[in-house]
Amino acid sequence: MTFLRSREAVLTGALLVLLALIATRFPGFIAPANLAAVFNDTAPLIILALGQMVVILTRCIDLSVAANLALCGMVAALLNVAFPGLPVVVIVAAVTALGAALGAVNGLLVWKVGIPPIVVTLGTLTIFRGVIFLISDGAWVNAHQMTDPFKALPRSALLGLPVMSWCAIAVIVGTAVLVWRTALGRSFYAVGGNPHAAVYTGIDVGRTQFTAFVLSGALAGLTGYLWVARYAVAYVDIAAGFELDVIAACVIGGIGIAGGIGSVGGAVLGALFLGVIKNALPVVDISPFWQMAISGAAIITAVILNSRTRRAKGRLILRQTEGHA
Amino acid sequence: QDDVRIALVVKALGIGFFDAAAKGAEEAAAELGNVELIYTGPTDTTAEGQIEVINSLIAQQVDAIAISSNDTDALVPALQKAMERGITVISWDSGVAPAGRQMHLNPSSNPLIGNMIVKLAADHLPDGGDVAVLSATSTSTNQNIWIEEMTKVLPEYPGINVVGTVYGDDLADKSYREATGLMQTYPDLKAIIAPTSVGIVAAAQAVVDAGKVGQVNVTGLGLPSEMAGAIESGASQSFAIWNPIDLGYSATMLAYELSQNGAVAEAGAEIPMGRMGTLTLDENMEGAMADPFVYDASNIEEFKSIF
Amino acid sequence: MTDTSLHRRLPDRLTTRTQRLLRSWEVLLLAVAVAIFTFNALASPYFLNVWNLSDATFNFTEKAMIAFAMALLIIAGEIDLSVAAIVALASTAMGYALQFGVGTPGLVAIGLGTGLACGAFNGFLVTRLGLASIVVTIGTMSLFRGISSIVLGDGAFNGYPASFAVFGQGYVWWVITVELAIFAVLAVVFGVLLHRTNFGRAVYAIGNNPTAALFSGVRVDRVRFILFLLTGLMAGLAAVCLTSRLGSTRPSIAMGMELEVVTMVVLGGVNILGGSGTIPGVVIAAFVMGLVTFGLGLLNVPGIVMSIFVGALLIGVIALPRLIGKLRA
Amino acid sequence: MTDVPVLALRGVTKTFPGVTALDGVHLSLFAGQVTALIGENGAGKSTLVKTLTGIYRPDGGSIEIDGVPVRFATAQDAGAAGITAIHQETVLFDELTVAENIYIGHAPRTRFGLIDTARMMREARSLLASIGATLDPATRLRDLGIASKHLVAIARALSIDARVVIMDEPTAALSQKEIEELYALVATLKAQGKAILFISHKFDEIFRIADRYTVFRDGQFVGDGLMADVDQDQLVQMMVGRSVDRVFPPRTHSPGAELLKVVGYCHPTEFADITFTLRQGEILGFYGLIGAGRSELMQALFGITKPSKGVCRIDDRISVIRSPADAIAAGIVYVPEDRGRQGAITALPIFQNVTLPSLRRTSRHGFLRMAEEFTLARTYTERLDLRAASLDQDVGNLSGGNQQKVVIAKWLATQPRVIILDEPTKGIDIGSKAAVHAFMAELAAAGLSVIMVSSEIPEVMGMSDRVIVMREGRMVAELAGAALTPQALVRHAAGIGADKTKVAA
Ligand SMILES: Nc1ncnc2c1ncn2[C@@H]1O[C@H](COP(=O)(O)OP(=O)(O)OP(=O)(O)O)[C@@H](O)[C@H]1O
Ligand SMILES: Nc1ncnc2c1ncn2[C@@H]1O[C@H](COP(=O)(O)OP(=O)(O)OP(=O)(O)O)[C@@H](O)[C@H]1O
Ligand SMILES: [Mg+2]
Ligand SMILES: [Mg+2]
Repeated sequence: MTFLRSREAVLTGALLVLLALIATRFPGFIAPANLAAVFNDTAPLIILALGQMVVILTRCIDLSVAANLALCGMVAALLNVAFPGLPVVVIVAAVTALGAALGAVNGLLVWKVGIPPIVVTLGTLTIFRGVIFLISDGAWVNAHQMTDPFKALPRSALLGLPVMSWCAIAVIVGTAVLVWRTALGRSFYAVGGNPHAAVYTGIDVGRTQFTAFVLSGALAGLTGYLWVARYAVAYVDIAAGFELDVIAACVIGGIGIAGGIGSVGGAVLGALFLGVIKNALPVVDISPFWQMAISGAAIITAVILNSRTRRAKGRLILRQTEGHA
Repeated sequence: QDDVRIALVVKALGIGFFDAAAKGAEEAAAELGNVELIYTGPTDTTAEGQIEVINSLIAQQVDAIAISSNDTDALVPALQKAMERGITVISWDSGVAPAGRQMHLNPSSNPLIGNMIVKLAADHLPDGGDVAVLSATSTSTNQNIWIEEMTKVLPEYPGINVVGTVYGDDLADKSYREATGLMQTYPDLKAIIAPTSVGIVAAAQAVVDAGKVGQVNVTGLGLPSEMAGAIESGASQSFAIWNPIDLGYSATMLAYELSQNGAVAEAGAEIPMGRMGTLTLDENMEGAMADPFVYDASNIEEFKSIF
Repeated sequence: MTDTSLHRRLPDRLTTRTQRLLRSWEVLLLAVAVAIFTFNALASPYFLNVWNLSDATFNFTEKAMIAFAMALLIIAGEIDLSVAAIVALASTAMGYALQFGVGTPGLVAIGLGTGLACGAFNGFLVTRLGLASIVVTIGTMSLFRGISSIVLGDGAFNGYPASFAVFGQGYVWWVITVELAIFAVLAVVFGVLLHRTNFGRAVYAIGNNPTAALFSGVRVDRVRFILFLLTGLMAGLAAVCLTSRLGSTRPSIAMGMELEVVTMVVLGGVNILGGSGTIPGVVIAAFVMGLVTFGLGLLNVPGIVMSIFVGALLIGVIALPRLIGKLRA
Repeated sequence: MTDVPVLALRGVTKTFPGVTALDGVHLSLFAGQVTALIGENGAGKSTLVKTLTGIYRPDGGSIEIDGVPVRFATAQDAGAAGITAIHQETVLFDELTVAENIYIGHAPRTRFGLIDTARMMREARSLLASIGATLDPATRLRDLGIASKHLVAIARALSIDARVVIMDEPTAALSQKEIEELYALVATLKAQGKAILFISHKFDEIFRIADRYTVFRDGQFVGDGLMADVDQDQLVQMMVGRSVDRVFPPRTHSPGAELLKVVGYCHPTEFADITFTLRQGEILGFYGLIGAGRSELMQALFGITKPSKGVCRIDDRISVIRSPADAIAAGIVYVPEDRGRQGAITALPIFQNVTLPSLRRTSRHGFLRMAEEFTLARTYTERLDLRAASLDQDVGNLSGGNQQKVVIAKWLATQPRVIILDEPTKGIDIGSKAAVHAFMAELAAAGLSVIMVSSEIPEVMGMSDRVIVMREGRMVAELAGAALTPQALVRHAAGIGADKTKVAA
């Protein structure tokens, strides 16, 4: 009953309607295999949206995720080229750690220096991109330079699903457990919902925000490898502007930009919603030029709907009984 | 020593094709002896970015600008200003409207390229079939011209049915997704023509991932270094490109001739370009460098480490 | 507390104008600007040339026009991330009108009008529906640019009349471009509006505490709406200038400009959380950003490396006073 | 009665930039006893609470538990040491459930270190039951009313197995019935042998429940002892440093002609059928229990919320008030209850705060004239004897009482005809209260009409010419003269007895 009225239910409904609409024009789209492919394609967005969700929950925002992803992806590719013998797991671990470190830079600037998160990540966004140019000398790393195991990991199938999808599933489950069942997870909500009160319950607001940035950074690092390995190419501009998709997914998923409000289900559904639109437009034969306007309209609609459902129900002090004389 | 400064302005830094062109330009500079080459361009492929670059080149009073443009018209005012200040301006690869340059160097003639990309697909489809085009951005000048030229010669390839054109915006992920979309929408698709070096690589990857190697042939314009994997995997039978090293070399030579040796850009003029011979200008002040060259399994090894 | 009827005379201020000035952000920023200017002059022989400097102003004039209005908006505690998309849509609208033979005055009116309409749409969503401006404008950013991409498809509009070129390519006098003149006039207009009018006072009040401002009789939503309108209008004006300068319209026009505008505003000392900031600060920040990009451009530093400088400058200039404050405490 | 205090503070000092909030204070708490901490606003009571609960670290002095010095880095450390507090501000999380609010920071864990949700729910349920609250621990806090939230705050404090329980003005937001329940709870805790620190400005409740007292003044320790040994006047003398006249100021002027008439004001959810008149120079009291809808009504009169029906007449002319700006133009101003949020703009200087609603007068054609602003600001702030360094000082640097003066100066500068004061003395200490009362009488004498919303019977009785009682959004009585008795007020406000007739003035 409460589920039916929740944001997640509304979003699930919207997603189903969207799929039904697409199916009328292209029935093949809702074939299980294709849906699995869409999920796989949306995996990076899901992973980053979850990281971003945690950051937004703590009243921050991370505009640097896409740049972080690109930098980590480039480092993964360069590592692979420089040391073809290096096991892929080592590379994955290394770039995840690197992503976490870049997130930590953001987090420290917010926590210790007290610069507003939007300013910090606006700055690091451009810096990270610039660093990619410096370390790669602006050159591409191409498919034939990468080793086969490096490229194979995200697409090798496990129980019928590519590893990339499993990564997303693992991150979904991991974030859900973190957010619902750990003290740290609950403190994300506390810090964003009421930072003042958080101090009174012994939660260090700055440290919690820092942790959120580290988490978001680590997920961006992991996605950096997945991205580069999947598309088998690395260059300065990969995932340019992707941070806006990530934030849009969160917004559609009902993550409150002012902090403290949001759920794992919402973020995942928001990402899937965008993913389905992205994947469906080319096949239902809507001109690709419509894509941007559609996702813009979706964001605005979602924001309006969310604000409607969240509006405080006015307290009723008047009794609806007999009228007073 | 009196240095001649020639600026090679590209669409954006960090694209393999242009890096190769810069190599050729360096070669020309070395050959000419007194040339200082400035290889530059904006961060992403925008006209605004190129204008900023042009302004700073004007300020440095370079001798010549050879540019591959992001926008036919938007650069005209800035380049006109450059010409007013006595700077030689030519465009190469992707052209600028005639008002904004003295001449334009086409890598090859547009009709030849338009014909080549469809021929590459048709050669492997004796019985004809559905093919689709995966282009760069919707606004890329040369891709649009080539697709137009291709459409003109289509009747000469009976059975080849172009089912659609999509745009990957020269982004790897978008091109990949568009290619995947094409294969879903048109299950009988036989070939994807991608006249862009970013798109062709992404399309080849998409074909491999969809398990359609052998069913869908990816072809178009690409760099041997980037396409070596696709040829190897069989996702692409063959593709074409002109030699970007030669292109950069020729552009530099032409710029030098116009700015230092008194060559005049006029209809019918024949301008020498070092080891590449001479370029003949048409009434639009354009000339074509050479035919595109086809790469396949037989010669890819030889070229993949060059550009 | 009331044990005395002794009335002390309260002084107006304890600090003098010079003291306040010396401690201000603008002075710090001005020092940065002078340092960059000096560095540029030493690093490149081409820098100290009025024509070159005049060309260099194009690096910031259009962005600064938007930045002035954005500064007011951010001081009032809101933000508009859709400005670059408004530029694109306004430019598209002008190009579309051009197909019907509309002349220069008509084009300008359409450009400004589209900007106003977009601003009104944002303002409506924020003030009437009570939505957060950051998410609203992330949405309208896609929407506005999406509409221009629908209209333009894979085409481009060009062939603007010669008289239209005056905004982006004309000169008022000697090296003073039309854009620079517009920039200067707007700097004064916005400076007076923010610092010398009741409206400006209301902007600060709202940015510091919207509830208390409302309870003090400030028409909060009206002021916010006007600010969105102003920002839209300035984006429309920037679209006129940029379109005139480029002589063509494509859907990717002004891509990423919103972040540069916000960077300029924040660098100018405007608190991103609202409540404080000045127009002189934004003016200096505009020059700083213009000088950095132009100076590095003269050294043929690639744009992306320049952006490292701008990013580091942004963080550094904001971190420095805070770090010093922390060390002192 | 044991002589070793459970908790002892020795020479604790805490300074903020520019303020010494605590200056070497002492405090001892004993098991099974309630110690009242009293002092004026800003005496440092809440600062002491925050120091004891690890939110602030003291700059000097020591805190001892059972004679052993302790140090707290966070609020959790203090909880672990057995100190728990109900803070003056609500410090809860709207988006979390009741159970999570109670246990955040010390939730029960499973073997794997995860939060044991089932156990948390169970324990929350029994804890709530033990304080007589029938709340579902799984509901989100934002779906609860104010009183329920307060119960959650109390449950949270009790969820820590504490030996010391601190209550900082716990009754300020509670109704009479809930206050009684709280007293019962205090008795239970006492019986369990906990040491209780009770902070309040209300002398009646201090005398009712406290065993000992400690008095602070301006951050300094003034004295302590047993409640049995003092009377109210002595305590006040210690608190304020002088004796305070507890008689309400005499009213010499009688109200003049009718000025404001409100007819049939209605609101969809908050109030209905409000009709009353206000005369010149009159003080009209509005009495009711908390949540009776008085603030909503006043905000509607001031144009913040819109009435769905009804008209408002001033000088026999109908005025339409759609926004505070309209209200100010019509001569009605409102001093809000929530001073921190709705009153002053703390980051702006004093003079800008004062002139904000009067800018139309100080400016010319919309352009500011600073000289005029300073003149206007000076006139009114000096009249109120504002204590500040300069008019350019940020309001945030002023003490609470002086901030309130800035707000009042702001309204007087508009030269209003009606001033609405919403709970003007709530949370204000006894000394400042008398000043506010005197000031109100002064305003009325000068011909201003005053509407005073208050929940305190003595204040309503002592200050008003006439009192309107509200209950559940409706006017239930209008009392004046002999009919204005405490019993009548309580009866009408609580809805006891069916008698709803208006008693004529
Ligand atoms: N975080 C802070 N920064 C600066 N000054 C503060 C801070 N907290 C309290 N103060 C100052 O310390 C003094 C004591 O404040 P405190 O809140 O302890 O008073 P109080 O006795 O609880 O008053 P009240 O009865 O009004 O609650 C006041 O002058 C206040 O302005
Ligand atoms: N049951 C409740 N649930 C939620 N909020 C409440 C409740 N009761 C009161 N409030 C809050 O307290 C505020 C004061 O209530 P209101 O203005 O209706 O009554 P009042 O008679 O003015 O009470 P007060 O004496 O507290 O001012 C309201 O604005 C409302 O937000
Ligand atoms: Mg207190
Ligand atoms: Mg009230």
